[in-house]
Amino acid sequence: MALNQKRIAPPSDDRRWKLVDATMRRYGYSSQAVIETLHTIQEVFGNISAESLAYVSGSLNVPPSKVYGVATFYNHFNMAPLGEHVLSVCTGTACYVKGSGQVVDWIKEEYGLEPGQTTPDNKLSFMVARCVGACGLAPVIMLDGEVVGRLSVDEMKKRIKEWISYDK
Amino acid sequence: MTNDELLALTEQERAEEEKYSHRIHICTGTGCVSSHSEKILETFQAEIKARGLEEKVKARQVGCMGLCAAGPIVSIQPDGLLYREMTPELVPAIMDSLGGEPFKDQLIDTNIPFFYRQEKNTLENAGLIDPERIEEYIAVGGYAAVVKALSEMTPAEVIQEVHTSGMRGRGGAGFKTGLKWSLVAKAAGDQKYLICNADEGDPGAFMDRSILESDPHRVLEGMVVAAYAVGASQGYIYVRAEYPLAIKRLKIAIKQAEKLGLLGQNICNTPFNFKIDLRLGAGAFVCGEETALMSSVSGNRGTPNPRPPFPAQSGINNCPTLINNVETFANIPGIITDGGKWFARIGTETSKGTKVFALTGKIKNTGLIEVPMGITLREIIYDIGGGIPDGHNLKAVQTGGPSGGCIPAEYLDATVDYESLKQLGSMMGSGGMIVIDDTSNMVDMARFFMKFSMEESCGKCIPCRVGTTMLYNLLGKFQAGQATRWDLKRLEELCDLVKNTSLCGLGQAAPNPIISTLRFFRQEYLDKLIDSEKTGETVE
Amino acid sequence: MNSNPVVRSFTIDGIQVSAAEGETILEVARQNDIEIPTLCNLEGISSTGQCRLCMVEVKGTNRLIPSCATVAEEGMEIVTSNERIDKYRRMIVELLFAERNHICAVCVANGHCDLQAMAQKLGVTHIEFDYLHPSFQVDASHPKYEVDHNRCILCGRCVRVCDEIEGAHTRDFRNRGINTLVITDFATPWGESQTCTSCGKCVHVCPTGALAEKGKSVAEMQKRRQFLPYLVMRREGAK
Amino acid sequence: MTEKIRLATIWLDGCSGCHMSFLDIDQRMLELAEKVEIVYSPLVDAKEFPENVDITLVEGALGTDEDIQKIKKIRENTRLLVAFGDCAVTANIPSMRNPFGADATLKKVYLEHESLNQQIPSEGVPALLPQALPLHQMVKVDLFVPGCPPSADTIFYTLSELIEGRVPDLTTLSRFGA
Repeated sequence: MALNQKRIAPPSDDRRWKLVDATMRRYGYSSQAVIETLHTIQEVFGNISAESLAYVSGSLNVPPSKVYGVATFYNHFNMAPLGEHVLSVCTGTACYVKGSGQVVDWIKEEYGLEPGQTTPDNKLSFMVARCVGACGLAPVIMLDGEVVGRLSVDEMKKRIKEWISYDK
Repeated sequence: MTNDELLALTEQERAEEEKYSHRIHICTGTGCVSSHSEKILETFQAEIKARGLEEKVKARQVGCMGLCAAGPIVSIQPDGLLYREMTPELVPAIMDSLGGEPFKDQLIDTNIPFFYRQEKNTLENAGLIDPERIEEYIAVGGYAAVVKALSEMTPAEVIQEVHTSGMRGRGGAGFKTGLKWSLVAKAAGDQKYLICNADEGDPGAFMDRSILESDPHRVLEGMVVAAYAVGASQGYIYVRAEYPLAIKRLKIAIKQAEKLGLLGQNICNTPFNFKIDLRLGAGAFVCGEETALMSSVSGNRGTPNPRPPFPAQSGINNCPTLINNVETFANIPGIITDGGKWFARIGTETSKGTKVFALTGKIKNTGLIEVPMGITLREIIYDIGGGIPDGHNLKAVQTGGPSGGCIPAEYLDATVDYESLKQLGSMMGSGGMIVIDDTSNMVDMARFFMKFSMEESCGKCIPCRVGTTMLYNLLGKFQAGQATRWDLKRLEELCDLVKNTSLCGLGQAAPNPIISTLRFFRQEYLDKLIDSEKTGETVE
Repeated sequence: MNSNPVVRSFTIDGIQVSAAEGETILEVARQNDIEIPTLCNLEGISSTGQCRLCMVEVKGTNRLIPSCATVAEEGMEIVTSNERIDKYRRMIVELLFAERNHICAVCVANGHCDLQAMAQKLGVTHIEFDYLHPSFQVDASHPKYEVDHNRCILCGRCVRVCDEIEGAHTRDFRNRGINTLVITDFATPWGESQTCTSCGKCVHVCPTGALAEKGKSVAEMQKRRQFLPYLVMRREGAK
Repeated sequence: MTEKIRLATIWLDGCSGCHMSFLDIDQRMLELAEKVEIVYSPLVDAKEFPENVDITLVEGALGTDEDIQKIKKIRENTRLLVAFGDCAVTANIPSMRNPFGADATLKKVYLEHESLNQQIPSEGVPALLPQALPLHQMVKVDLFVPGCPPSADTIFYTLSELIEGRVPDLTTLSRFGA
């Protein structure tokens, strides 16, 4: 079974691959470590690129289609890089009851973005979150990770407008 | 670690505590952190230093105190004062008030039902101890259950105690915990696994997250006891990657417990070994289902498999595997230290103990509560929750998340236990409780949940993959006023199909939000039919 | 192995049958020429219980179980068909037709398709659900074969035969839910796959016209599955 | 002599193949003619869809707003409405445009694939529906006869049974696509 025990080289000499290697090493290059390795990749690179999938597949000896299947199964992993700024709306039930659905619809209309999309100039990504766990502050949005909550739908729209125009 | 060593540590920690005349507790649960409670903690620490009070006053981070709607929350011990909506600017005023009159403006009246109607068990330490220090957990009696189980009890006796407690799984379905443990204990195999399911995916529920953030050692302790009882040597905590704070605190807790010999090799100087690793979930609700969770823990797509075989017979690496939810494990230490009978005294005939709920939606006191089983929905909503804000009326209570149902206002006196919620077409679920007022339409609610189930369907079996999509589309027809009576009939038939033929619990429960709203709010569906369809009851 | 094999007696549709240790209800039914419909199951590759067509009722329980993934138990009374089960099966087939663009009239597998035959057998004369009409590209990059996702029912036979019999694991699923799609490698065009051995097993186990040999016209794609039992036998013999 | 059964046939968004197959019943047409009167059909002269029709065979999907008007009128005036062939039953070939939508289809056909006189016809032709639909998505259908086309034998059997007042069992005789 000692076929191909040689480790393949990382896609580039970017030092961040060392962190990816460290994760794989910690799991003994087990084929079960696909998800943990993808977590590390996303954490250090921000997204999961095609070359990183090939690297995981080659390093852990997991078939390409399987790695790809795992990476696309889970919501948390994004293949495309996100825009400079990320606007995220919580669509958990508590937020929904307090009007987050209206905020989502408004963003779609106002900025022409569907959840998961990024503007062509790569400035803004629009995401929806399942539940950020700040239900006490519902409805909740996140502007570049900063939680904004306890606002009415109209106040929320105003806040988003301000935040977006501030950048431009 | 022996009992004496545990006691010595407790003494030492308590003596340390008593040095301070005041201890300032700042909530650092996710809700309060979102409103910058860490900044408040820093400000307090700086202020204490500036005033030269380091020897007398201590400011520290604690877990969730429950009243998330009023966060960030700060409490002053030993006075037991609670302050709402704190800001760094208010810190000097609070400092001035120490030892004198409380600072009235932000004071929370603790003599309200929100506090005295609760019965805290799994949350007893939340808001009182620093979750990142094992010493504080030990000082309030932590890890006594591990020491007791390992030094005084046989695995069979541990399981017997859990049987006696009458405890049922807190993840949703309510399977008897003692029975589950004994199945794994009896299963043949040298290698056994244990998994703590912390993949809380129910949108609008944050019970498990709060427990992990507020008292992570409690969960580890429950896991060690369980591992001893069933003979598992490897444990996993499958926790959502979206819970960074819980992950951080679990990592710290595992290290600390290993260092004190409460986890790892030769726990408490006995031959018992048990290791815990974290596995990060990556955003898939279906992974709350046991077989899907195991697929995911093994690094695969989180798709479920038919049961039998059950995890207790063949789980991780085809070995017997025990899977319990966070809150279930968090209940174990109390059952071991105080006995199954102590636990069984709370609750109803068939539902024992307390249950944690995330109370959210159109309710005044949003937050995390723990109540005895058997309490009525009315007590939860009007006493603890403080009723419906803005002069609106209660319409329904949603429990069980996307797998549960909406209980209409007329059933408010129903008790909260596994059977009665099920009878009302809902379920206990993991503990999300969302209050809906008269501004919400129930068809919209049903479609909201159906969108969730559709997007979370793994796609493996046809009824769930295509059926949830069709249900979602059909509800869209209702929303748009385009539905006919024929569509209504199709909707009901499809609910029946998806419920009875889907492969796993996600699919089987996915139609529940529709079934329950059709049962109690049928008129709202009829109101949305195409005008010509509204009259006449028969469908050809 | 067990020198004293356990034999389990039970009934299927009232017929007394017996199963060896570990045999599924579906396997026993087939041995006794009792037909239970299925689209994902295929003798020789593993059972996953995903199409839900082989659901049968355990008499007196009202509970449906997948016969392909349930081991027979002593004394069970299995009902393979009744009004309720038949209705569910028809609805499941309807869901499949509504999910993608199965246009039998212009399909290479017309007349040789398990889905088409299943619809006819179950009496599905029309689809009562609104069609979803998704849009898919045909991947014809492979020199010998092509894949048309419009015809795919996501049964996973191709994925399993490639993994379990050929050992290449060229195929898997991407995404999830209604967006699930069978892929080769990193969702690479089939012709560019580094792992595909071009053995063609996937094409022949495919129940519909989703996987086909190139150059076949409407109704010309007959599937050959004779190789499967032989390969399974060889593989098991080698153990 | 008892009154003859009033039969209509119509061809909507389809290729007329089902009608061709109908004609393939050959001399059996004479047998039918003894029992039925064809009151409306591409095969006869009537211009308006008549009232009080017993059986209507509808070939083709609903592709345009005109088809919708027609099928509604047919439904109002027909006792037994038969979805005749795959286009009527499933929208079949006409539905192949559905994944792309009406606009893209028109552009492709009349602009991109046309070198002379590129324009989308708008006068004197009915507007294309966004999607081609099977009949039963618009009106109640009493019998479905799948097949592309249903064979002459199937058609003859179906009509014979309907004339006799029986519901034909088509399980072994017809299926999608053939």
